[in-house]
Amino acid sequence: GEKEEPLGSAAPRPFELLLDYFPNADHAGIYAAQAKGRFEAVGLDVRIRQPSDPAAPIKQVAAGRVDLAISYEPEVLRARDEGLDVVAVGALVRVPLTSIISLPEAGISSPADLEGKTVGTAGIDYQSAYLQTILADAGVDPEGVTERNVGFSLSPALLTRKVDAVLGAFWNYEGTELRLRKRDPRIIRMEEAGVPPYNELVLVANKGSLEQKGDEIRRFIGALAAGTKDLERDPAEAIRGLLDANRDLDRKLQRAVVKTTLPFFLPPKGKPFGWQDPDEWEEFATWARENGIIKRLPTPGEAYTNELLPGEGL
Amino acid sequence: MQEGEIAFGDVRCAFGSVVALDGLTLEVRPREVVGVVGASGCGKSTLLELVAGLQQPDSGSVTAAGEAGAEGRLRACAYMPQRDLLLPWRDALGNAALALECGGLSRPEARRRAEPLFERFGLAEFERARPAALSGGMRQRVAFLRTLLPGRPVLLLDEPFAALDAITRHELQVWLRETLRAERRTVLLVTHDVEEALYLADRVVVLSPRPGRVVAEIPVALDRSGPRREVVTSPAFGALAQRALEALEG
Amino acid sequence: MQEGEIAFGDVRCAFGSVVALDGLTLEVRPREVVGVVGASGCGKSTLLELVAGLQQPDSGSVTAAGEAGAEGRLRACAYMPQRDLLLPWRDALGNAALALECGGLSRPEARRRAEPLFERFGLAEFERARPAALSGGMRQRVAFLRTLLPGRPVLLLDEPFAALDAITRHELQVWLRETLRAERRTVLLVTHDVEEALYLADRVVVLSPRPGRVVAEIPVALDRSGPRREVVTSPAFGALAQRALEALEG
Amino acid sequence: MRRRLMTLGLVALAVAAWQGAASLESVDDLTLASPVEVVEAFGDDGGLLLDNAWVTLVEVLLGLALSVAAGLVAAVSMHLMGALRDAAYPLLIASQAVPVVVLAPIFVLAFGYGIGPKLAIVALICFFPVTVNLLDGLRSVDRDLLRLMRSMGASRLQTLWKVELPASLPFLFSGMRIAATVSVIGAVFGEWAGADEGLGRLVLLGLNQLQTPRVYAGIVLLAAMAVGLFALVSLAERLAVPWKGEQTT
Amino acid sequence: MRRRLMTLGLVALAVAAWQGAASLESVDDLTLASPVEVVEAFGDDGGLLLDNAWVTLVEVLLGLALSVAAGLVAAVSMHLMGALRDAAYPLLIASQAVPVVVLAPIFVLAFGYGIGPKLAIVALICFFPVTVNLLDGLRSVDRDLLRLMRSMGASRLQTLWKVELPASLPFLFSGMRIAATVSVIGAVFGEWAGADEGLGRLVLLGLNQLQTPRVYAGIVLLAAMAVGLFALVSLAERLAVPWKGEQTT
Ligand SMILES: Nc1ncnc2c1ncn2[C@@H]1O[C@H](COP(=O)(O)OP(=O)(O)OP(=O)(O)O)[C@@H](O)[C@H]1O
Ligand SMILES: Nc1ncnc2c1ncn2[C@@H]1O[C@H](COP(=O)(O)OP(=O)(O)OP(=O)(O)O)[C@@H](O)[C@H]1O
Ligand SMILES: [Mg+2]
Ligand SMILES: [Mg+2]
Repeated sequence: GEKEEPLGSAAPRPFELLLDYFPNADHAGIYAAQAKGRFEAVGLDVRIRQPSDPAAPIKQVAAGRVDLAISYEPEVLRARDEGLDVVAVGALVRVPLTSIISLPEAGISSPADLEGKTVGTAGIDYQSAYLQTILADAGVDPEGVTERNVGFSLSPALLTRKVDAVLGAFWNYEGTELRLRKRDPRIIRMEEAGVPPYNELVLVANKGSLEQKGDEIRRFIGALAAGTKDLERDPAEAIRGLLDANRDLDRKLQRAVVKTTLPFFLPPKGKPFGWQDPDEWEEFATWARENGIIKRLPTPGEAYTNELLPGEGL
Repeated sequence: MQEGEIAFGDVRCAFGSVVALDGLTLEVRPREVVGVVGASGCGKSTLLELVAGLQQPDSGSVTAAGEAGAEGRLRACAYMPQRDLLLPWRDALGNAALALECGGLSRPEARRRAEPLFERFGLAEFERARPAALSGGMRQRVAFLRTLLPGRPVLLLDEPFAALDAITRHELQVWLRETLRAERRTVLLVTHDVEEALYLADRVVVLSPRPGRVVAEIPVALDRSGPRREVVTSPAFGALAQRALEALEG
Repeated sequence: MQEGEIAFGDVRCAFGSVVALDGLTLEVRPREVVGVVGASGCGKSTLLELVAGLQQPDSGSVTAAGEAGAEGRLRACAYMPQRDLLLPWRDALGNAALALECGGLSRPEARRRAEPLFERFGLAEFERARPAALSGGMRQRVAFLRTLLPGRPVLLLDEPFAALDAITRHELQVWLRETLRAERRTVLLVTHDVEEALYLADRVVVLSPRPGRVVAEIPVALDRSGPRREVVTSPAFGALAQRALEALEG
Repeated sequence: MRRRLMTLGLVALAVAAWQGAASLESVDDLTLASPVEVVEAFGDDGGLLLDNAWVTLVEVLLGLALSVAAGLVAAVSMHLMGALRDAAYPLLIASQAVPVVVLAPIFVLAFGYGIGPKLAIVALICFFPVTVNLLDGLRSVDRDLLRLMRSMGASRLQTLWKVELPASLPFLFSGMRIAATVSVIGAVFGEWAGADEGLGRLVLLGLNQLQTPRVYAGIVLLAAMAVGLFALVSLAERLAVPWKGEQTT
Repeated sequence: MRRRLMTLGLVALAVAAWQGAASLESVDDLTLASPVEVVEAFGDDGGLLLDNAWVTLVEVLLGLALSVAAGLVAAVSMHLMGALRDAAYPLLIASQAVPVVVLAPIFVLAFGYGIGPKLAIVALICFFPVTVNLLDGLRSVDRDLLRLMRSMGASRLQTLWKVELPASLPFLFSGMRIAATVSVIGAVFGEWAGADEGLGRLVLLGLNQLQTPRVYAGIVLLAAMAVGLFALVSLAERLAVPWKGEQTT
């Protein structure tokens, strides 16, 4: 139950949260909870930090320098594979957001249309693997498709028409963005194209420190669940938490993103907030193993746990 | 004909509060050699820079070779400044050839023309030496060569032999005398050596202490055809020197 | 006592293939004023730099104030180089005070000590002028002041008055004579002006053309107490000048 | 006067070229904003831009001060100690080859969050031109001046203070001009390594939100800052080196 | 000799300090790799590192050549045309305030993928120090020398060629030293804007794939490149400016 258990008058404990990226709609629930004082209510003084680069969060949490970090399921698997003792303690967004985005003139409505096209990627190995899986699934000859590393600038690469499609942009973010800009983007989502489903954004903790930090994390997730509930109940109001804390965000855009992403913040029917589907984890890990992203298949439940979710593992 | 003529018309030239020249009036006839002597700081170098077109008078007029504009004066005059101003990255020969190059000659051609005079000026073997490797007097001789070579109609020499020992200086004085007799040019020779002025000039102009004005003009009507030693020791020469020094002491 | 003594023992000093001095032997007694004359490029400046400790001989020995090491010579001598080498960012007074500051005086104190002499050297009103605003002769006088002020036992002067007009030069010669008579110092005076050497020095050393060696030593045993004009026009003086010039012409 | 006019003409030309490029068919206006759009962006969120500009300006000024101080110390001490120069110079050069993203975590580790890491990054990028130029200046002093100082019995420090430093001021100011210019981009990097405000972050967010006009508006402000700092250094030089342009010894 | 020893000692000290910092409790080995780990990394994938280093070296050398040329042209033409300087200088300064990520797409648009954009980025970062230093050098020539040239009837170009350029070589080389040093990081940025090989890419990959030792190995190579280029420029200067250190006019 996300019913806040009052903690008496004890001063809130400092709690460092390292985001996966600069603040955006994906973090609306966190900021909603923060704005409503839900973290204080459970005795946490949450400090929201931004990473110097997308790879930083998992390192920082592994180094025990932050209490909780937001990262990506593939990164968690890699980290464990590299021997970092980290664990995913909950899903922030429980489906893949990574997608293939193209503009109409490229005429790409299904993976099959990628034949003979140029696809821009950020040069991240597992995303290249996604592409290969998708091509294989659609029976497209990989030789016929050119993958081009366009670094960080996925949307620009698309807009300069230097590539026909990009893989790595989020359908909920860049997708919405391009839609609002009247670029009528065509979107192919990973799980629809043969990539095993996974949780795009997960809350990552240092496994070794779960002993003493477990309770705080549990309380954090509880408060976050409540914040996400607020978001569901009254998005327009709850999203202010994010927008007021970050004046430089594009309000229209962020609202639209929250709207499209909300269902995936929330757990599946009957599951607690932050639920991670064990089967999906195993399946994805297997896929990662087969595609050489990781060298060793983690034992079931090694890389993730639902134990700290509201009402779980008590 | 006007070529080579220099004229100052009631010239005043000041630097801020410092008045270098004031009420200076002076005529130099074509092909005349005029020596200028005066106390240190009285405006001799300034006077040359005015003729050379490197300074503009605050009032009054300056003309050289009939040109009143700075640009025209620049074209007419060859100016040897008091500082040798050699280029540290060029060897002696290259420095001597500089003015010729500016006149349009190719570098090798200019060097070829400059070379013969090095022997004559006691600079043999130092053609390839950079200024840093030259003695003070050597540098001055290179600067002197640089000024003479282009053969401009008007020569402005600012203490050309100041850094030379007596012997070398006398040799160069004789050489300059001969050269000027062969191909006459209009010369303004600033010097602090009265003997030098009297030996080389047709007329010696004495300037007052700053602000500089002409306080005496001493025509040198002497027979200077003989050997230098005799000329400068002749009583007539001594008398003129006497006059000049008195004018200087004012 | 040894203080202020200078001694060259069969000194050779070469720059690459150029031999500036060779087989130079010279003794300067304490408090003696020695004039050095010689052809341009014969090694006079090099000679002074050797004494000053700024050059090392390739062979032979150089001592100053009994010091044979370069550092010791550096401490003993005050050296006035041929180029004035004034600091463009300091005004005239600041440049004159530089050596005093290096000697340990505070900047204001050093300036205070330098100031009185500016009047005497005809530099009044130019205390605050930067070198760029000074005439050639003015710059040389500032450099001369800079050298004198610290009162080192040995003075090395490289053509100190070369850029000065006759009158100013004569005044400074007289001034220097008086000063040296009042407080004797050991002086090596390089000059290209034989008259200057004979008027100021107790002994005039004539160097041969490069490589420089001593070819003549002319003791100046004259009564020079009278006014300069009379001294230099006296027959005895003329005779000595004659000897010097002949030695120079070799 | 004529020159002023020409200047204005050329500037107008440049802006026109920009506008032209932006309006090209082949150039998506999300890739390159036109001057007009930028002006509009200033109208729309000028307040936001200025608030963030202020934050960045503070980082730049402090970082620059830090870097000039560091550059002076580095150059002078390397000049005085040959062995130190041989050993430290390669390290200083190497420091310029380390990408900020690699250093950022270390700086955060050392200085925590807040302005500390940003200043460190600005300083790291800016001190180098100052050091190189000053060191080269110190080494290019007329050797005869140094010998004169020796003959006057000047101590090493006296020579440094009275001759070498004044003589190398023109070099120093060239280095400071470069430092002032790159300090701005330094602050941007600093903010990308994690910041809650500042023009750098605004630009980055703008990029990610396809707010191209706002991005270019931010860049215009950054550029203005760079130009202003550059002008400031030039002014400082005119005051500190009045003898420049006069004849030299 | 003694100096050599001191130098070695100081370098050893630096490496030891690095090792020490890396072994600190508070510093995890994902944030900072130790020299030992770096050496191991070289052992493990030296081949990979060198192949990528070669790619980057080519980008650096070409970009540097480009930037020096550009810097020369910019400085000389601004020196010759006052109006151009007034108008163009602010733009050049502004160009240094534009983050690479903003320019990258435009460069890609202009030069497509491949080495083009990378060279452009290196050149953009490197030309500025060259321009500033050379321009300052050209402006700091002894005024009396210029007046002498005028009196000898030298044309503007003759003065430039015979006096101003030779006299400002020391400034130019200071600028080139800085350019050579930052060119390396320029290439890294260039590769981050999209590349399939090169040390920059390798470092970035290493960061993402938590291969910290490889990251630092790559940086060591980048640093070595910077030091090498710097030394090369200094050598070039000794050859081009033999009169430096001699007394000046
Ligand atoms: N550029 C300048 N700026 C300011 N004052 C100057 C400048 N040039 C010369 N002066 C001043 O003008 C006066 C005359 O200088 P000038 O060099 O003409 O004297 P001079 O007769 O050549 O002296 P000298 O015989 O010592 O060379 C001096 O008082 C000097 O201070
Ligand atoms: N630094 C140097 N490098 C190379 N050669 C030098 C150097 N200094 C002097 N020389 C050479 O040594 C010789 C003597 O030079 P020095 O300056 O002592 O002559 P000097 O007697 O002072 O001549 P001047 O009367 O013209 O000043 C000259 O031939 C000169 O070329
Ligand atoms: Mg003069
Ligand atoms: Mg000499």
